[in-house]
Amino acid sequence: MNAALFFNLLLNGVIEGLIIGLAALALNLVFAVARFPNTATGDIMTVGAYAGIAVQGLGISSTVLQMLAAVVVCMALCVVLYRLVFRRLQGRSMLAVLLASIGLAFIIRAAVFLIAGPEQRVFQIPLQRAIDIGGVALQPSMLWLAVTAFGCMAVVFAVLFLTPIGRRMRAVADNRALARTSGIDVDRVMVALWLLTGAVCGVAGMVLGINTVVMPENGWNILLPAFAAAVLGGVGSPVGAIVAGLALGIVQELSTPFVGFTYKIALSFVALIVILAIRPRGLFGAAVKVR
Amino acid sequence: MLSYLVAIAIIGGIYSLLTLGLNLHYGFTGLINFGHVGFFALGAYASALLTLAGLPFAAGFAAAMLIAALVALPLGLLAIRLRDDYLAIVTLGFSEIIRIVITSEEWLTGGVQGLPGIPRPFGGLGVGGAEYAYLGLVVALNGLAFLLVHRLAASPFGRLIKAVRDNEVALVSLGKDPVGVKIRVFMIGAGLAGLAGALYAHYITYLSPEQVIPLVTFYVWMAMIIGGTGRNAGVVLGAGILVLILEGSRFVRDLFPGVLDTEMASIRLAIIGLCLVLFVLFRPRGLIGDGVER
Amino acid sequence: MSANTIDRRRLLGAAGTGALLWAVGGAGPARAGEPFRIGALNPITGAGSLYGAGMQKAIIFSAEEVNAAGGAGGRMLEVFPEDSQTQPDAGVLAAKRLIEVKKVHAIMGTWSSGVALAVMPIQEAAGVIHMTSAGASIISTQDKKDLVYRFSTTGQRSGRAIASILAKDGVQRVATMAFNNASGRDITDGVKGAWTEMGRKLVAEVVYEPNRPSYRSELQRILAGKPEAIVLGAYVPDTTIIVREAWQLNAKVKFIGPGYAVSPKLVESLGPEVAQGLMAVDYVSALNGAAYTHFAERYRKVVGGDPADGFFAACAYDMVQVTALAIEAAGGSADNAAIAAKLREVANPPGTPVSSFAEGKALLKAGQKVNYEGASGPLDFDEHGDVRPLFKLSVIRKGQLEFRQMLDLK
Amino acid sequence: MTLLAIEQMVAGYGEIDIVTGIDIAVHEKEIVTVAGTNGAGKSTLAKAIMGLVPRCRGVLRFCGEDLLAMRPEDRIKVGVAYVPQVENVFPSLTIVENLQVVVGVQNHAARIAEMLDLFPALAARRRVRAEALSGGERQQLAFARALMTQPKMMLLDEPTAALSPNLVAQVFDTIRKLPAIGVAALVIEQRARQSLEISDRGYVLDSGKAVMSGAARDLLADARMADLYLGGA
Repeated sequence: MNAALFFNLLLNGVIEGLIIGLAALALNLVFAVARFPNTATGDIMTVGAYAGIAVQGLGISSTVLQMLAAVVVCMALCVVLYRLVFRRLQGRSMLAVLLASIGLAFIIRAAVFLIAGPEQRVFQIPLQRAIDIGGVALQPSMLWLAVTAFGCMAVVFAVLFLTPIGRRMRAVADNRALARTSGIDVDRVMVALWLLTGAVCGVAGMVLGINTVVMPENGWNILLPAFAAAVLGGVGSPVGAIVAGLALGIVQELSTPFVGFTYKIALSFVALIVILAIRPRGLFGAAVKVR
Repeated sequence: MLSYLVAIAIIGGIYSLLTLGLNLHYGFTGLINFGHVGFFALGAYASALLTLAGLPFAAGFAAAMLIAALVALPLGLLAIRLRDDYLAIVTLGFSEIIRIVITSEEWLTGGVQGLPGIPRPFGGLGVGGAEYAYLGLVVALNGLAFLLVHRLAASPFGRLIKAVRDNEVALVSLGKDPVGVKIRVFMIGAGLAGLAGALYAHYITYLSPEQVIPLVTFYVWMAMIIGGTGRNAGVVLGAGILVLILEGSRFVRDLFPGVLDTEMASIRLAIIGLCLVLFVLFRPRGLIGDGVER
Repeated sequence: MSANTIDRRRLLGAAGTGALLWAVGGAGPARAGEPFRIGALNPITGAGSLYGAGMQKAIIFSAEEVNAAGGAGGRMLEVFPEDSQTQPDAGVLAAKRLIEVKKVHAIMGTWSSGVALAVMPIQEAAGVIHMTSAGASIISTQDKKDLVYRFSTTGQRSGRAIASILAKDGVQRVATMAFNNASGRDITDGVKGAWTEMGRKLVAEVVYEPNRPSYRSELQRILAGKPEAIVLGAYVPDTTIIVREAWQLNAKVKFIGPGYAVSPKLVESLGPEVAQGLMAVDYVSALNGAAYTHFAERYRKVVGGDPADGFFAACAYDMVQVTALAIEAAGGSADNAAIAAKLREVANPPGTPVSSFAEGKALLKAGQKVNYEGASGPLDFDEHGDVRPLFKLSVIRKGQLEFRQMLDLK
Repeated sequence: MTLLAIEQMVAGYGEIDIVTGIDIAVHEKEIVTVAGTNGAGKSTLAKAIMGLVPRCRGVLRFCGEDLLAMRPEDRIKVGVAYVPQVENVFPSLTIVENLQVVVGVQNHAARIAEMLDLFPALAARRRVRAEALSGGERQQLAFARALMTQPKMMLLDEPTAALSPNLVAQVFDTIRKLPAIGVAALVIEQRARQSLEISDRGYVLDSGKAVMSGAARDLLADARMADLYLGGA
């Protein structure tokens, strides 16, 4: 592998990794506090992307406003899902909530299909050429992607670790019963959690939509690698989610000269299985008890 | 009409076998397996490839069960060390790995072009006869699996299984080995899924990676949730309802011609999703399950 | 044909309101024989859903036209629509239902190879005619009873057409990128085969897994071979991403792909600047033929949208027309095998070229031989029941898909 | 003044009643021990008071207010604080965060400073995550966390379980000092003798019912009590 190829693959891995990492970030929050793998995450992202498309359809070309719409819609959707379904499942097994989230994922996707149709949409964003530095293609849009992903991570980190509501979220994540007897209104914490999750889903959906095309199955397709990143990153660690996403993306792309392009997508699962075989709690996983 | 019903019954029987296997995993040991389609795929391709190579059907079926069970061994060893939620994701990833291997190893599996012309048994019985005979085979194998699971549950081994499910700690203190028990059950359940795969392969006669996607796993989970975990009769009932939902859309189309058309896939997906959500919310025991939930 | 405008309008209205089961004759005599029942087994949902509805509607309006012309051999056509879900197992159940419950004589419009191959054992056993647009080569050889007819062509042949265009344009360095499924691989395999026969080598080839957030690594691998042209075996979404990323990477390279990927939708997604110069090779649709003109007009009315997207619908339309001609030629009491045996006679030369059943019926009644020239192509079946396809090359200029040339590939 | 008034309380999970009709009262600045063997329903009693048991009926009042009508998170607002038997701190939160996270405190910063004064061992490790603390430190943190709201009564579920003997003495010492700062304590304990020694009154639970009750002195002196519940210790 020559240096240019190596750096190109590295950069490609970073791009994929940041996109996966954003989705993993949304998964991770719910994973940590509500304690289940939220299968509907991908489809909530899809809804966000379509919200952005709808705003674009109104003639508003500002990506910021589109993303704002995506964020707001996803936040609302998440709170609705919580109120209608997830809150009623409090105290039930992880599996029950997981299955319900699969059901919700199906319902959301079906609704997107019915409303938006199967045809692809795209965000009309002026494209920029890559800058060539010694054979390495630097994509200006990558900068925005990185700023968005790390910005998102920073916001989530700040909310979790620097605000009272974030502290309460972590307390609920640690021990729901103790949190309640410490006077924490778990319901309000959960609403806050779902709002935060929705915001991340909105951003992640837009980022995915901008980089690819917007289709009803978009979010679902990214769910499995995002799961892998969320588990590897360790529950409750926003930094871990992004870092694990990046790590998986980079490992995946750098592996292509050796394993080819079809096996690379199996790599995140292989990595997941190997790492969990060695460290059943995940790469950065804290000592979260087996429930 | 009858032959169409026979076809539906065969597909339903295949799902029922898959669900029996999953029920053995979850209902009896609490191991959360979201990679069921992986075992199904292994069985389907194993039997298809062996019979295409000229081996008898019996050998294909046996190999299907064996390979699925053997692959379940390392996965099970990993599984028992993991938290439930991690396990769900790891098994899902496992089934994707299987699918990607099938996609990539063209020399063996035909890759994306698929495997056409998989032999069908009972060719000597004529068209109709072969169908009935196949249904008979599916029903008989379901019956055997049913009996097997039943006997397992009633045997000392089965009581051990129940003990594992209900109180692992107590079991360890008794000096029994819950790990070994769980692994064995995991392998048996996987073997049943492999058998279902073989039945599918020889009935549809064409296999491609597109047929072994995670959606199949979710379907099976839905069947189990609707029917009810832990009870075999519930499992069979759930599989029946699943096929009814999947196939029922054809009749809906007849009733409301033209209205639904392309929306039908979405509506089917929504119905399955709704069933999952509603059953989890309001009927966690399923229709006739024993209601054990951890 | 021109005499039927009133009937046609009435029929269109009926189709528009969603009358899927159509068995009423227009102006013809009362039913002379048993209706000829057609199972329209199309990919309404699943991977083929972009085409399925158009195909099904084309089968229905094609049958309406036949009935409006008085039916074939005294038999009216009845259409029973079904959804294959683009899934083999669903396809099998649907075929069972069509054959056993609806007692159809023919299954038309299977689209994916998986469904076609899974349906074949059942359909062959029941002695039912099967008309497909699936691409897998093996379909030809699996058909032991000569009941299966293919109206599109294999992806391999499309690939060969692409190769011949590139060779004619003097392109030396060719690379391929294929979506990892049967259709994608078929196209690039065809290119590779043709290129190898010319004694050349591809400069790079990549097979990629779909639904990725980016194909940049794949693209860079291809570009490392410094190709002049990249052949895509792809669909619209991945083509969108690949072409966009190639533009961003400043790649000076021609893209050429199948018409279902390099489509108006793609141009809309990419914008005129990025889409400029993309080439589409498509099995057509005999664009200049009377059948196509007529089909296109009805397609716009009944289905809506551009019939350029509707090659498979054109195939589906032809399936009914040519079958009706074969029934007419075989006579009202002919069984399925006898009807199938007449297909080549009414579709292949020699004979007076006709562009519709109505036109052909009159000639057949007069004892003449006919040669149906369909909307999807000249429709001449070879010994396998496959057609020899026509290809067209289009190029995107200023945001428009411009027709450049027809290719008659031997 | 009576703080906690429990009359004929029945509580349990699913179909099974664990607590089958209990009467307990705790008065201001009083230490009350609830003793009983394993499975007598002691922990369920504590959880029922805090609202963590799915089914609970009877009378359950605190300072005259009906606890049964309140959500668990609201019960601490009337002045009851709870230290569960296990998992009584938030492991991934630091010591300070464990104290900050408590809701219903007037001046967090000042109160935290008071708590760190009260438990100097914690002050030295204020930025350390609770999961890294020793068993004794955890117990102190749990007490501090419970005291944050300046409760009128602490509900302590087996506060000395799984602690080494010298730590046990420390814990009881801490409990003994509670009335001095205006806090009553309801101590659920298996180490009945030690607990009763610092208590004003006591109850003995068996099969979900209070089988004996009275002044701590009297209970300690009771021969039947000594036989059945106090053991040799």
